[in-house]
Amino acid sequence: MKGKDVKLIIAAIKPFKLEEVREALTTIGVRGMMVTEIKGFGSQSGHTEIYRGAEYAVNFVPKVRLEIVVSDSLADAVVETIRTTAKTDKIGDGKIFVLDVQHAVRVRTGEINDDAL
Amino acid sequence: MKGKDVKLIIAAIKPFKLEEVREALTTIGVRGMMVTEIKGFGSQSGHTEIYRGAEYAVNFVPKVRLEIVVSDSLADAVVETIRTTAKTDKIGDGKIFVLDVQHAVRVRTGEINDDAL
Amino acid sequence: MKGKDVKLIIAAIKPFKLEEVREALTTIGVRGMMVTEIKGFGSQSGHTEIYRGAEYAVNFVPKVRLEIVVSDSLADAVVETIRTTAKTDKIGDGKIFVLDVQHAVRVRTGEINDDAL
Amino acid sequence: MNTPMKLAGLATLGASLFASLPAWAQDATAEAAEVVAAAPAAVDNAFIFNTLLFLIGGFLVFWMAAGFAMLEAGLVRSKNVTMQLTKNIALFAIASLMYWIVGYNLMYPGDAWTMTGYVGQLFSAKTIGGDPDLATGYSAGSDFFFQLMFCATTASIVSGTLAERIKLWPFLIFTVVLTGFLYPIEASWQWGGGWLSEAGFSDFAGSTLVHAAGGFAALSGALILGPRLGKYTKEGRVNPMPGSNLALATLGTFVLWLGWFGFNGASQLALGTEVDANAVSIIFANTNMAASAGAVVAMILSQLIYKKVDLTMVLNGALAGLVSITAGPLDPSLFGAVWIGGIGGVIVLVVVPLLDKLKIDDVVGAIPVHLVAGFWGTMAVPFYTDGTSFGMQFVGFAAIGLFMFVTSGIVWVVLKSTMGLRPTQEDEMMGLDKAELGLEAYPEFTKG
Amino acid sequence: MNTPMKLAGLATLGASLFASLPAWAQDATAEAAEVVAAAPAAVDNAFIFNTLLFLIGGFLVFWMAAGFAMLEAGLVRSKNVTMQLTKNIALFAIASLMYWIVGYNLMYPGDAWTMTGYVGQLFSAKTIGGDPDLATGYSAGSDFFFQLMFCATTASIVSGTLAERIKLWPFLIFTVVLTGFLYPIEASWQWGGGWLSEAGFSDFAGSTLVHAAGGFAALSGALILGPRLGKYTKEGRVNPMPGSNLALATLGTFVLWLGWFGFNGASQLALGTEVDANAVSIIFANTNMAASAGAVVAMILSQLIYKKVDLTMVLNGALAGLVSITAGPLDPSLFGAVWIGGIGGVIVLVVVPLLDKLKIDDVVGAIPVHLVAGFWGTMAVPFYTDGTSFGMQFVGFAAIGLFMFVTSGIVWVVLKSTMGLRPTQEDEMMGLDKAELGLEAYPEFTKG
Amino acid sequence: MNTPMKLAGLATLGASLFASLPAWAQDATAEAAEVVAAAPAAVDNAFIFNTLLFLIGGFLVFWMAAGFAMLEAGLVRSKNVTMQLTKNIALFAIASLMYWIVGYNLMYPGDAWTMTGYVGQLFSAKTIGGDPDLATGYSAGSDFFFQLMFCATTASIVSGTLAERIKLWPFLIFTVVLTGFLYPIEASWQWGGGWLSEAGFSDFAGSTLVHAAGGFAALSGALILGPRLGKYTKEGRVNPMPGSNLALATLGTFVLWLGWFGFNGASQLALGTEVDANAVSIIFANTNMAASAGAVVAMILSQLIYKKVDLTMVLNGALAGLVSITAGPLDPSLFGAVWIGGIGGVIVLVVVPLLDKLKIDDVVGAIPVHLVAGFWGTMAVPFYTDGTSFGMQFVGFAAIGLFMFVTSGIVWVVLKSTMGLRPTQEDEMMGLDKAELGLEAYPEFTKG
Ligand SMILES: Nc1ncnc2c1ncn2[C@@H]1O[C@H](COP(=O)(O)OP(=O)(O)O)[C@@H](O)[C@H]1O
Ligand SMILES: Nc1ncnc2c1ncn2[C@@H]1O[C@H](COP(=O)(O)OP(=O)(O)O)[C@@H](O)[C@H]1O
Ligand SMILES: Nc1ncnc2c1ncn2[C@@H]1O[C@H](COP(=O)(O)OP(=O)(O)O)[C@@H](O)[C@H]1O
Repeated sequence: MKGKDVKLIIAAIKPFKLEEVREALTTIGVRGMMVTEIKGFGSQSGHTEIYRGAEYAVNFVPKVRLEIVVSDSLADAVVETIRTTAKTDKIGDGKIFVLDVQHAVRVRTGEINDDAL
Repeated sequence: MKGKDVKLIIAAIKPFKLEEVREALTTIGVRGMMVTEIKGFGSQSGHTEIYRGAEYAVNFVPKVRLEIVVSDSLADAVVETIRTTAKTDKIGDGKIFVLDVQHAVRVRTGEINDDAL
Repeated sequence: MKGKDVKLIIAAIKPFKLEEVREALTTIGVRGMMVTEIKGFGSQSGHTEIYRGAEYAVNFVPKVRLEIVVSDSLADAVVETIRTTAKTDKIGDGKIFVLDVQHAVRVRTGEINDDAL
Repeated sequence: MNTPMKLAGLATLGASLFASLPAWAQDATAEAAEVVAAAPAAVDNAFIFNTLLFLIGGFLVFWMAAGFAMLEAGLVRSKNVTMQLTKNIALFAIASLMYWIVGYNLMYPGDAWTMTGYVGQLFSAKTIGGDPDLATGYSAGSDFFFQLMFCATTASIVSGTLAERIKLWPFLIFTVVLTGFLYPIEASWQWGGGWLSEAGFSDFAGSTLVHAAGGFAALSGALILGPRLGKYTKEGRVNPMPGSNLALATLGTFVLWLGWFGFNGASQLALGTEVDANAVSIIFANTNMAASAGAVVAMILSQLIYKKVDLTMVLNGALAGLVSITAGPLDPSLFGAVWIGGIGGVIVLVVVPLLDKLKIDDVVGAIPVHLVAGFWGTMAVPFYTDGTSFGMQFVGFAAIGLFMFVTSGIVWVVLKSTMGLRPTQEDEMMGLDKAELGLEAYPEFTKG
Repeated sequence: MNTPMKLAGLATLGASLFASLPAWAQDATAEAAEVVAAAPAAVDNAFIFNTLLFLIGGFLVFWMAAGFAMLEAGLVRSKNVTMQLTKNIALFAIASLMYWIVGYNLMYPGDAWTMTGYVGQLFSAKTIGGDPDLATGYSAGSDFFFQLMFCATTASIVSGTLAERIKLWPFLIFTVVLTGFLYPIEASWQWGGGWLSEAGFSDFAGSTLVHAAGGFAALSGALILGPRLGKYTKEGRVNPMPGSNLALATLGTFVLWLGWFGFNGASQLALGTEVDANAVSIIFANTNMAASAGAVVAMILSQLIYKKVDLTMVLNGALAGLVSITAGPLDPSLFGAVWIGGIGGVIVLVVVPLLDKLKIDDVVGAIPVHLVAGFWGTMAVPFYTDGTSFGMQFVGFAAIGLFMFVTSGIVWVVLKSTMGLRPTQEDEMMGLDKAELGLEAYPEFTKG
Repeated sequence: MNTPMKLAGLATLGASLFASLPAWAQDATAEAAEVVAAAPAAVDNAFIFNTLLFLIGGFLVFWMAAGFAMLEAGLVRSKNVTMQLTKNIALFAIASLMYWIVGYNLMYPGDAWTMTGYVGQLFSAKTIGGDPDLATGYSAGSDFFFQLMFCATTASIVSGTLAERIKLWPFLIFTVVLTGFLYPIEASWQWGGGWLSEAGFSDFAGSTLVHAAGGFAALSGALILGPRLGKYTKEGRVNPMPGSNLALATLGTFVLWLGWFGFNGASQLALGTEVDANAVSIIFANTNMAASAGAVVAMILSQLIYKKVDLTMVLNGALAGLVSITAGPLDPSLFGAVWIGGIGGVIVLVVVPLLDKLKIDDVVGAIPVHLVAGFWGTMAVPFYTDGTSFGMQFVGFAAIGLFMFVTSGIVWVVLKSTMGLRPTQEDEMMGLDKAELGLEAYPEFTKG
């Protein structure tokens, strides 16, 4: 029944895609998210740089990490939207992970779950 | 039975509330947490700024994100404490999310679950 | 059966251990992770500093937070590897938390779960 | 900055007077001369003062190169800071070399014009060694040192406008042409004793010859290069890209302000007489007044228009005030300097948004500050300087502007169609520091 | 910095001597004069040297404005950096305008006092144009340029103490009053030939007239404004708020140190004789010694007291050393400069924590550095300077201090009760950059 | 920078000429003298010009201390920035005090050598008060002020190489010995009129005496101290540790470049004659050319070798160009300055990676820039300066190098075996700012 199940969607995307993804998500009804700048490690990693004549491997690439909590009903749409908007077909586009949330609370009002989002 | 269930509590709050919340949580017995500076998107977002004569929308507001892992027994108290301390009754006070943790380990000792916290 | 269960492993470690841990994890087959710089609060915290003659307590210590999503089968090895590599036997070595992931998606290809990692 | 001829004249006058003394006095003078040869008093102190003015002015203008570097590094986004710093130090070094190899003699041909009044000596490197030539009234080395700094300043102006979206090498090649040929040629028209000076154009320290000239080179570049990716959205919205470090930008502005005392003050070209010393003093005071007025006016206007003070506008305002007074820093009263400089502040508040409307992307505001305020400064000269006319001032500005706009436009187009000016979209998005230089300015702070 | 009269005197003496020559020599002189008129030797080189000293000193003191800006920008938290930068460039620009419109003639009324010895000419703008007046011994423009910088310095001192919690406009309005009226009036008492100079007070370059004066204006402001939110907890704990950028703070200190050579050195007001040149040299060396001693003493004490060296204390120590020697930089031996400056370092280590005990929130340490070390420097003068007395030094300091504390206190109170001085608590918490200016200094680096 | 004797000589020559005038002229001269006594012309303007040169040169070289501070603060990792800033301001302050207490008279003993030609006066503090001594041709205070800056520069060179891994106090104690004894002794051999100057060694402004000397002190320190933790992996890989703030590093380079005009220019030691003024001008121009060539060559080579321009190499290149021309900035033509400086740029590109191969960890590149380019500059002198020989230049360089390497090596070893040089591994890993000073340079930006 409504408002019971809530999901946490974690996604790592390319920084310059942030704005586009945010707009796309807003249009499908996402009303909030948390954004963190992270260093990503993955298949894209590992090109080398030179500094003062010395080569070194760059293992981490800057990514942006999104955390979006939405009701179960919206979860798939969110995943789908991120997948399509963040996509550049180049390696390093990122990942999306979906987790269960036991419950959500809005600090200001104390509303829970769906109503908190 | 004791130490079996462990919860991860994720909260987004206003930066200047961090110290207050940390102290409040310590008093109820929280012994550790992870704090991340994030950009928050939500109903509070979207005021506009002017730079060199050009208007632009500020979609993200700085927030602080707390991650606290505690035993089930303490979880509700933590949520309650954050809710009351982080509250300013102004929009943008933040959210609290509770997730299940399968198990927790302390690197130094290898202790698990409750004992790891 | 294969690829069904996926885990999210969150670990807080000492910053200077990052490279070592990353290498160790690669050798056991981890192909990606998210790294965030965080401020950690725990038993290690709380030494005092002096600035212009005034004492103050430093409640947070810089830590690095790893998020690694792997298939169930690999999860224990990952936890074990982090535990052994991040260890310095000094207070503040950090924590490891394991959570369930409902499903994982690779943005570029749309592959899910195991194949997404 | 009038042509150096002036001083020579003065000195020879002196010599002739000497010669015209009654015979009987000659001996006396002879003895005197002998005594004098030993006593310091015999030294041509004016020569030393004039030379010293060039050296002090020169190192102050050199300092402006650092000011431009800091200002621009502070106003670009952090992902392009290393590139901006690299361009700024490289352009100065290139200007030094090019001005030596061709620039100086192309600008100051003396009587050896290739095309009288229009093009000086081509490909003749400047030499400064040997004994001092007293007739000129100053040391050749000090003059070269001082003039060189003006050439470099012109190039510094260009780098800011085109920041964040032009590759390193095409920019540097443009700098080679600009500092070796374009600037020296247009400057020779006035300061080299060319056709503009003949015609009665007046530009004391270079509102037109240096600042507007650099501004026009920047403008043609901006038009050909186009704006930064995402600066103007399809819906026609302007997308501001705030500077990454306003402390650096402010430092840069203070440095430029300081350097400007040398820029305008030493353009008096002489310190050897009480009148010259007094002139330099007036120029220092006026220069400071114009900058202050520009800053205050920009601050007040930005409060009135936007309901908040925009520091970057205040910085631009101070600089616009400086450029405005540069064409005639000697003749106006302090009050004159104030209102002339103040209008510079108005220009900033009007032209910065205007350029955005025209979708001309000028990252640091060099066009309002150097080109438009340079125009204003040039046109304001007749208010206080006798023997100048608005008409002639306009002609001079237009001629220089046209020449710089067209010639540099050609160079930009050639570079674009050969090696290309812009990095790939992905590189620009990633930032030139990582993409082209593989070196971030703040590797530990920024988060991509 | 003695009153300019001195030079005038010197020059006239010269003239009279001229007059007193035996008749027959006159002709000779006549001829000589003729020759001379052409030869540079005839020029009044002292006039040029004196003017040059003012110009060099002036641009060095100008540079101090940038030093204050960097020091303060580095010692405030990142959320208030844009505001601090804005205040610093704005206050300098305002000082320039106000000192021109009223300040200069209010400070140097000559014989045209409104209230003899106490208040100079009101509302008479300074003019500098026209031919040089040789009788004064220097160019009027250079003197104005130089004196103006001292006025601006006084204002710079105030901005640091009140940082992070005062709104832009009330601060700027205070600056208008300070630079247009308060500073010129108190400074006229000594440098304008007013009652203090009559009474035998001695303050060579302004330990009291500039530094302590600014310090008192800052102190009264700090008391009326109150500390930053959260600086002192209810339990009476001091909550340090570390500066956001110590590289800028250190740069600012080096800039101030450099500028101080002009501040003290050019306060000799003359370079035209060997004795003056020698004096300026001694001042340069002593100034450097005092700063070095202040830094070293502060470093050692901070190691002894806190078991670690606190860079911000070392920076303050160097500045306190500079302020300490400013009242009498000429007469002490190098050793004298060292111990006088060293005590400046002690002052910092003692007064900084003391202010915190008194809950007086001085963000950058301007009160220990400028007010207290200014007091010390003023009182130390009699150790080396004949004709000065501790009593008179104290009277002078007290008089200036009282005047500045009271008058600026009144201005602060008026501003507080009219437009208000402080931003809302929420704004202050958010930082003035975002709240009042809507512009962050490091938008990409800081994380709220 | 030749020995000050030179000027004295010149002045006395003048005096003698005076004396040697025919009797009848004497009276005339007498009268003349009288007139003259009143008119400014009678002043020994050369004395003032020479003094002014020292003062201007001195404050420009002072500015280099800030340049080193910014360059080094920009090239270390953010966790060691506060420490680097602390070392830089502290070493300057210490240099001032030590050079006063022992250094100056140890370096310029006049005829009072302790060991003729090798060791000057021990423990005799410098005094500068009293009336000017006209015979020397300049003010003693200005000379002390100027020379002191060179001593401080030598110490600044050391701090960069040893950054990020040496504790504060041992470094400062080394600075005490270096600035009080080591530098003054080796410098006295040449500039104090010691055995090297007798032998005909030539080092105009100090490629060897200042730069290589500092470089050798740094080298011995680097060898004894060892590289930073993790700089060289067991597998022998080099692990770059990019500088935290290239804007500061670039600013520092511009500051050094500016200061160098004073460093080389004022080393002419005289401005009182047209010839001297001309010489200073040539030096300014040559210095600028060498720096520009070094920067351009380094830029082009880094593009060719690494396929991308490395800004830090360009900065080092400019500095290497400056060091290269420092041994003989007067005699080469502009072309000479260009190729001599350009080779400085080559040195950087060759030596920086070479040191890494040798596992010598030179954080800011001070060894290639100051030691190796210093060697090159010293050896290049005979190409343009008569009366110099490659052999003698080599001998001089070798002698100074050996002395500095051995003596400073001894000091380092003593410090290591007593108080220890390095922080604990954990402290070094955490960064010296937190571990030793408990104060971060950018507390709000960096994330551990
Ligand atoms: N196993 C993983 N766990 C957590 N985050 C991951 C994992 N694998 C990849 N990521 C994140 O996704 C980003 C992109 O992954 P990468 O393998 O580089 O390219 P792609 O997504 O195209 O396969 C990485 O930079 C990292 O931030
Ligand atoms: N759906 C969501 N998922 C994750 N984080 C959210 C979500 N909604 C809001 N947040 C976080 O909570 C913060 C406050 O939410 P907001 O809607 O602005 O105000 P309020 O909490 O008062 O409703 C946001 O800045 C964001 O960081
Ligand atoms: N209950 C907790 N929830 C989340 N993170 C924690 C918790 N306790 C500790 N941490 C993280 O682990 C780090 C180390 O923990 P700490 O208690 O300081 O040392 P130790 O791990 O040796 O017990 C902390 O800095 C914090 O980042």
